[in-house]
Amino acid sequence: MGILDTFVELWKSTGIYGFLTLPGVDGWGRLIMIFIGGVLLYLAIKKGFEPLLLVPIGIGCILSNIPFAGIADHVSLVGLASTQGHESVFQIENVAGGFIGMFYDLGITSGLFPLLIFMGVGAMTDFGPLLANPKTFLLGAAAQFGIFIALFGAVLLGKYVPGIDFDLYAAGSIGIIGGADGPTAIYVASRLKPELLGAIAVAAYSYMALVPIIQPPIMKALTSKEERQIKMEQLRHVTKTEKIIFPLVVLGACILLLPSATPLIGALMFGNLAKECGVTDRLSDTMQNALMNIVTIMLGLAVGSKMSADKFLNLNTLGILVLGLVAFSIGTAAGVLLAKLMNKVSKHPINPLIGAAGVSAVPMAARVANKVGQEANPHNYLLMHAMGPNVAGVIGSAVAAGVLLAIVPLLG
Amino acid sequence: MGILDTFVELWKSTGIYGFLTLPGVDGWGRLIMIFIGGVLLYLAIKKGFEPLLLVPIGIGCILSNIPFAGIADHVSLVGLASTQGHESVFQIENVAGGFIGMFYDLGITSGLFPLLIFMGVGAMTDFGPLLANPKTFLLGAAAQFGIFIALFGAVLLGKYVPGIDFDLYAAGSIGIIGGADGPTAIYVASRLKPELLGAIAVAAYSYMALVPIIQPPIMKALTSKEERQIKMEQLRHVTKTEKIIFPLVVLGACILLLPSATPLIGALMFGNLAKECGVTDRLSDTMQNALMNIVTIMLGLAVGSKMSADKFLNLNTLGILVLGLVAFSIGTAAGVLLAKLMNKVSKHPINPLIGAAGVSAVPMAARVANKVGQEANPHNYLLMHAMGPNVAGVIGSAVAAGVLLAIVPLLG
Amino acid sequence: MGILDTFVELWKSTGIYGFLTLPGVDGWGRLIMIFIGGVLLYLAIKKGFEPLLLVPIGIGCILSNIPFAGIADHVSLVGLASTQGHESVFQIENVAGGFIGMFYDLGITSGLFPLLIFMGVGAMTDFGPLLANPKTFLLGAAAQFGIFIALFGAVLLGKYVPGIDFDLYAAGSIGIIGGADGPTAIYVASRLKPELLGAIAVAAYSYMALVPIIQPPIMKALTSKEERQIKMEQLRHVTKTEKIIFPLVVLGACILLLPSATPLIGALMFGNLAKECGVTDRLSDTMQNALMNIVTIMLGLAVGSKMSADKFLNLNTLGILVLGLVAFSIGTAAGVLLAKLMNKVSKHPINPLIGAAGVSAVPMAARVANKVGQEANPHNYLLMHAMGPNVAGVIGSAVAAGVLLAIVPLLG
Amino acid sequence: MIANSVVIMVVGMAVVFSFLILLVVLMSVLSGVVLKFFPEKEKEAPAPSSAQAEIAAAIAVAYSRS
Amino acid sequence: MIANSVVIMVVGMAVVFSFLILLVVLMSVLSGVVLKFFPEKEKEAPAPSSAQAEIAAAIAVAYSRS
Amino acid sequence: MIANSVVIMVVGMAVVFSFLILLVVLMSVLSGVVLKFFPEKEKEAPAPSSAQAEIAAAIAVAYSRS
Ligand code: NA
Ligand code: NA
Ligand code: NA
Repeated sequence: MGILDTFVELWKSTGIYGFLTLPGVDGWGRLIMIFIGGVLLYLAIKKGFEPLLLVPIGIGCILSNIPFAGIADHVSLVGLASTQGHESVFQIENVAGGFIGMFYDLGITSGLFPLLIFMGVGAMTDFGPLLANPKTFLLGAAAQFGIFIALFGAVLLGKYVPGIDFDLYAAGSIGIIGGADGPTAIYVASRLKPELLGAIAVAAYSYMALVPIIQPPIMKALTSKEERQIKMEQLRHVTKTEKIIFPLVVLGACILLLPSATPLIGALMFGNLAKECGVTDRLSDTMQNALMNIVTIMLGLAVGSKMSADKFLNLNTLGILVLGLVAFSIGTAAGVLLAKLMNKVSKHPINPLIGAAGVSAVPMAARVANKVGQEANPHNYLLMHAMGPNVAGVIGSAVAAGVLLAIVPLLG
Repeated sequence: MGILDTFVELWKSTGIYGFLTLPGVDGWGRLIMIFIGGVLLYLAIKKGFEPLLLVPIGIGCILSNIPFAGIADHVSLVGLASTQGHESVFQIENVAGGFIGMFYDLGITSGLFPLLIFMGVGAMTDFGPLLANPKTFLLGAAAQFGIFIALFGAVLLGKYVPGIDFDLYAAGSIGIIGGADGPTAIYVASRLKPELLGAIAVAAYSYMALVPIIQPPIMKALTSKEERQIKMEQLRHVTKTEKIIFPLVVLGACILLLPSATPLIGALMFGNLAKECGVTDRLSDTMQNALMNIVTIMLGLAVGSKMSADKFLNLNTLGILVLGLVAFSIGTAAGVLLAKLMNKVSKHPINPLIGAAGVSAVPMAARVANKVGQEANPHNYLLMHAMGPNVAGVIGSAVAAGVLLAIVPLLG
Repeated sequence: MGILDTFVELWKSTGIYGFLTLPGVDGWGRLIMIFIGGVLLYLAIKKGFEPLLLVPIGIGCILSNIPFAGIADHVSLVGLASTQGHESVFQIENVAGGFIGMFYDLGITSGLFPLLIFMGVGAMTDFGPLLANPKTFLLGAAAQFGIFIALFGAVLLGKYVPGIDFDLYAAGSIGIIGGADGPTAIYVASRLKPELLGAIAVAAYSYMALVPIIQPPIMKALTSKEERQIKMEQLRHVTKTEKIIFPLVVLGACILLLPSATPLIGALMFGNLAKECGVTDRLSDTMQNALMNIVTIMLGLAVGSKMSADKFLNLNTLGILVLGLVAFSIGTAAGVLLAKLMNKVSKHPINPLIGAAGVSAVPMAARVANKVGQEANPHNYLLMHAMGPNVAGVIGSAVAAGVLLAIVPLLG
Repeated sequence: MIANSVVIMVVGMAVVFSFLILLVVLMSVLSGVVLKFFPEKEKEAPAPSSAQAEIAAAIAVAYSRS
Repeated sequence: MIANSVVIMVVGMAVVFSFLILLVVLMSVLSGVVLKFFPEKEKEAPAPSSAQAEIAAAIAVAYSRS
Repeated sequence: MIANSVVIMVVGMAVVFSFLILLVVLMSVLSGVVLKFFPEKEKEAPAPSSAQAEIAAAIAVAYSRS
């Protein structure tokens, strides 16, 4: 082949050529997706939207949509296969595929990465404020209402809006965005509807970043200024023993009642036990740092690789974004309303703003509750009170995830 | 399906339902194993029994025995298989199975995790005290006697006690508990008799934690107060060059004489060389910290997953616990007795207590030797002297492991 | 089997027996390779030759050549295979093979490890000096000339020297040594000619370590003392925004023009973006430290495992060593000569010594340029000026790698 | 499918609430037990770190000398 | 094959140079745009770390008292 | 199998002892060689860390001023 021919062949391997000549969304669609990846990077870096996740997701989206590069290609094992009796042996000689595809195939479809992240979350979470005021568990339950309303909405959209195509598996995966908890959303979506994983993860992290914008109007609309000024009693000291017992109690209850949630709850509570037990600080430290960061990089890239044009550039994605916002809003409202109700019933005052923190989005939602409270009364510090429902919301959405994983396959 | 039916189906997926209705050990047996996992956590957290390993093992045991959750299920690769000529390709689209099952299948059956831990052990071990007094190598050899006595005992139990079923592979795996070295025991058991891995690892780490209780009576019974008061000469300074040469010499000897031990010895000595050579501190630091902690978490969970009711709730486990104790005791006694003999022969005084440190269980056994020595003479500091046999015991049990891996398959 | 027979069998499993009785290079060849591994350790530890890589490579070489130990054996998945329709399931029960073989099969053949290292390199690289003086990009381009000359030389050797057997794939892999960039060389060789990976990686890292010896004579021969004394203008301050835009611009250009280089450039620029964007310091820190160190250990061992006697002890290896030196020398010369030319044309003075830094070998080559400059004029600090071409050389060799990956398969 | 989504909503919220109410009850009871039978011992303030101690020493020296 | 290796050399060096020249142009233009439209704000010196602050405090106390 | 376990015991202990005795011999010889031909140079005390240095400076200032 001559020099000119080689240049021509090389030209046929350029991205420009790919964008222009590959058929349909596989061509120009890739360019749009690369642009969307750039938008995610912009939001993450300039606007501070959950950068630890959205930077890797954005890069993952960009790299995975490059024509001819195959960076998100499935892993292929190449080697010698043999079978003797009913035992087979596959000797690997070569592993083909893209490196981000490898992260996706091995770390996401298996559920491993979100569980490791959740372990790290457990090792970073202090359940003390929740244990000091266990009633706030209920606020973490109420805020899950958004999950199920969004699920219902997804089914409606799927049925009545042409161009949107959501079955019950999709609806469950979309609803879990309302859990406001990244690893839980990724875990559920990867089990129920992996095709939607990209859009769901982006929606979940984006709305978590938007909590300071989404929540305050709802919180203010549902509360009077007097309610927002309510001062809460100081939280009691929680002993080390209670903090050690707590993860085991939650895990025990989950084992007895909801095994489908035990991978998530088990990972979370293992991390928390490692933190609280006081004799495994090395492990807890690694879960929170080295391991969590490594997995975050790989998980983010892998999630980004699910933002392919054919799966992302359609009305479904729009539906997911709308429903995710609905889920966050309803969850916020449900938390606030239950807190108002509890305040009526309880003898200890409860500021209804902390109900909004029940959606999780730790610790952003708790900070928002504190901030809105201080707007009404600058001397009112709600942060620690809001941490109770906030961390309860993590458990609440893991439980909701367990329910979805258990019953969606029965009904869908 | 109506609401009531769904609740009924959900009830049938609860742990309570599973414990009550699954057949035999697969039902109530799981509950017992979860309780045993809780006991391990209690021992680790409240009693300080090797918490870095027993907390993950305990959680692994609990999570793996949850009905219907499948957290320890084998990894399954799902995708497209094709064969062209004698080359096969398996394109992975999905990885199924439980996340702890994944750690076990990929990290334990391959031998990878114990070897990485051993590399970290090497990077944390200072062989200086051993090099200052090379004779103490012999004490690290004598203490391996417990391994072979326990192996013999296991064969006897397997032959004469009904309900105990040990073949030579099992006996070798049980014997290695006497090596008092977690990664070595896990490596050998995973190669020779994986079914017993759970019980063997638990016995090994438990007895390592119990070294301060098991060893002193034996040490005192075999020595007079005068012997326990023996002061040893101060250890000479060991040069950096000797410390760099040492791992290469051990590896070289192992290559020439016992290749079956080279994965263990190679990993240990690679770690030690990285520590001592002075130009790879980054790697040595990572081996000791981030990598070691990550692997410890995964290895602990995976080992715990082998504590399934059908493999654990039987007389074999009882036999393993008894034989493990025998192995530790005999190893301790052999070390002390050889030290007494050496003291008779050598012109430099040797306190026989340091012989007990030859079992390894670094650094616990060396501390015990020091403590028992100080009971006899409060001004006698044996710690550094005992570190010699202590680290020699690590090499000794790796060599014993190599012998077992080489000849058990020939004879079994 | 009796005691004596067992000893005989054990003798037949020793390394001595293997070295003496295994046929041809598989016997004594292993001993030679173990010796060569020892030489690498000596060079790394005593002479300071790239110890972070050459210590693991040396140990990998030693461990992989031990007879009967199988530490570099391919991974084999053992389990149950089944097929339903066109979907296959392989349930893994056991993973066999050697632990270093596992690193090679999963981390090198897939390209994963060099890409992760390159990500860490990106997170450690400051492109500021390059952005302050973008013309120095050209020096990073000129220095890649060595790559293509060495490729040409490899083809010539393959054609005319009996006993040397290089096809175009081999020639491309050998040429890339001239990129003076370890991960790039390993990535390209693992894609084009994995059989030569061991020799190529050893040559690349050795010559990178030898840069202070190889480059100065060439630099001095091609420049006059006056030229070496040229002072350059102080570099302007580069803003944070430019540093954030830069990785995205490079990635964008690579997407449009050279998708085959995007795995390398993408990983490098992801790491750099994580460093510069200021909101993902956790990730950048992990890329540079924990993750990079872990991968370095595994990659080094895996690369060492490709130094098997049958692949290493032949004239090809000698050819690779010679061509690698040629590539470094030509690259150095081309960089210096282009700098001289630019100095003639440009209105801003350019010291031709900094052209030599265009080969990459970061930061060694830049230090060499600075040192040679100070020999001519002790008050001339060229270090920051030389960092521009130095980091441009990293991009330059990744681009050259992309070209090779794209056109060698077309022509070969 | 709409009926099914209503079923999921009802069952889901029922399970979430039941589960978290159960945790409220369990932890309230267990906290009571812990606080009654395993009260936390008074802990001394942790010793200041060595760096802080040295700084304090420097300050103290500065004071005493002046 | 020798012809092919010449082809690779020509094409390869052409692509490497074109690519890096493109980067020179792009970054020169973009740097101009950035420096003109998004000039960097003057940054204050970062606050000294708490440990340094305490040391400084110790020194200050020592000075003022003396 | 009992016979076999006795074989393993004998062979095993023999190998373990032989191997470690070999190491005693090898390391004794090599230590002798190293100590004779490559004696360690005297090392200076490592410089105190910068934080300690600053504390020391603070103390010194405090002293000198008082
Ligand atoms: Na939540
Ligand atoms: Na031992
Ligand atoms: Na280069």
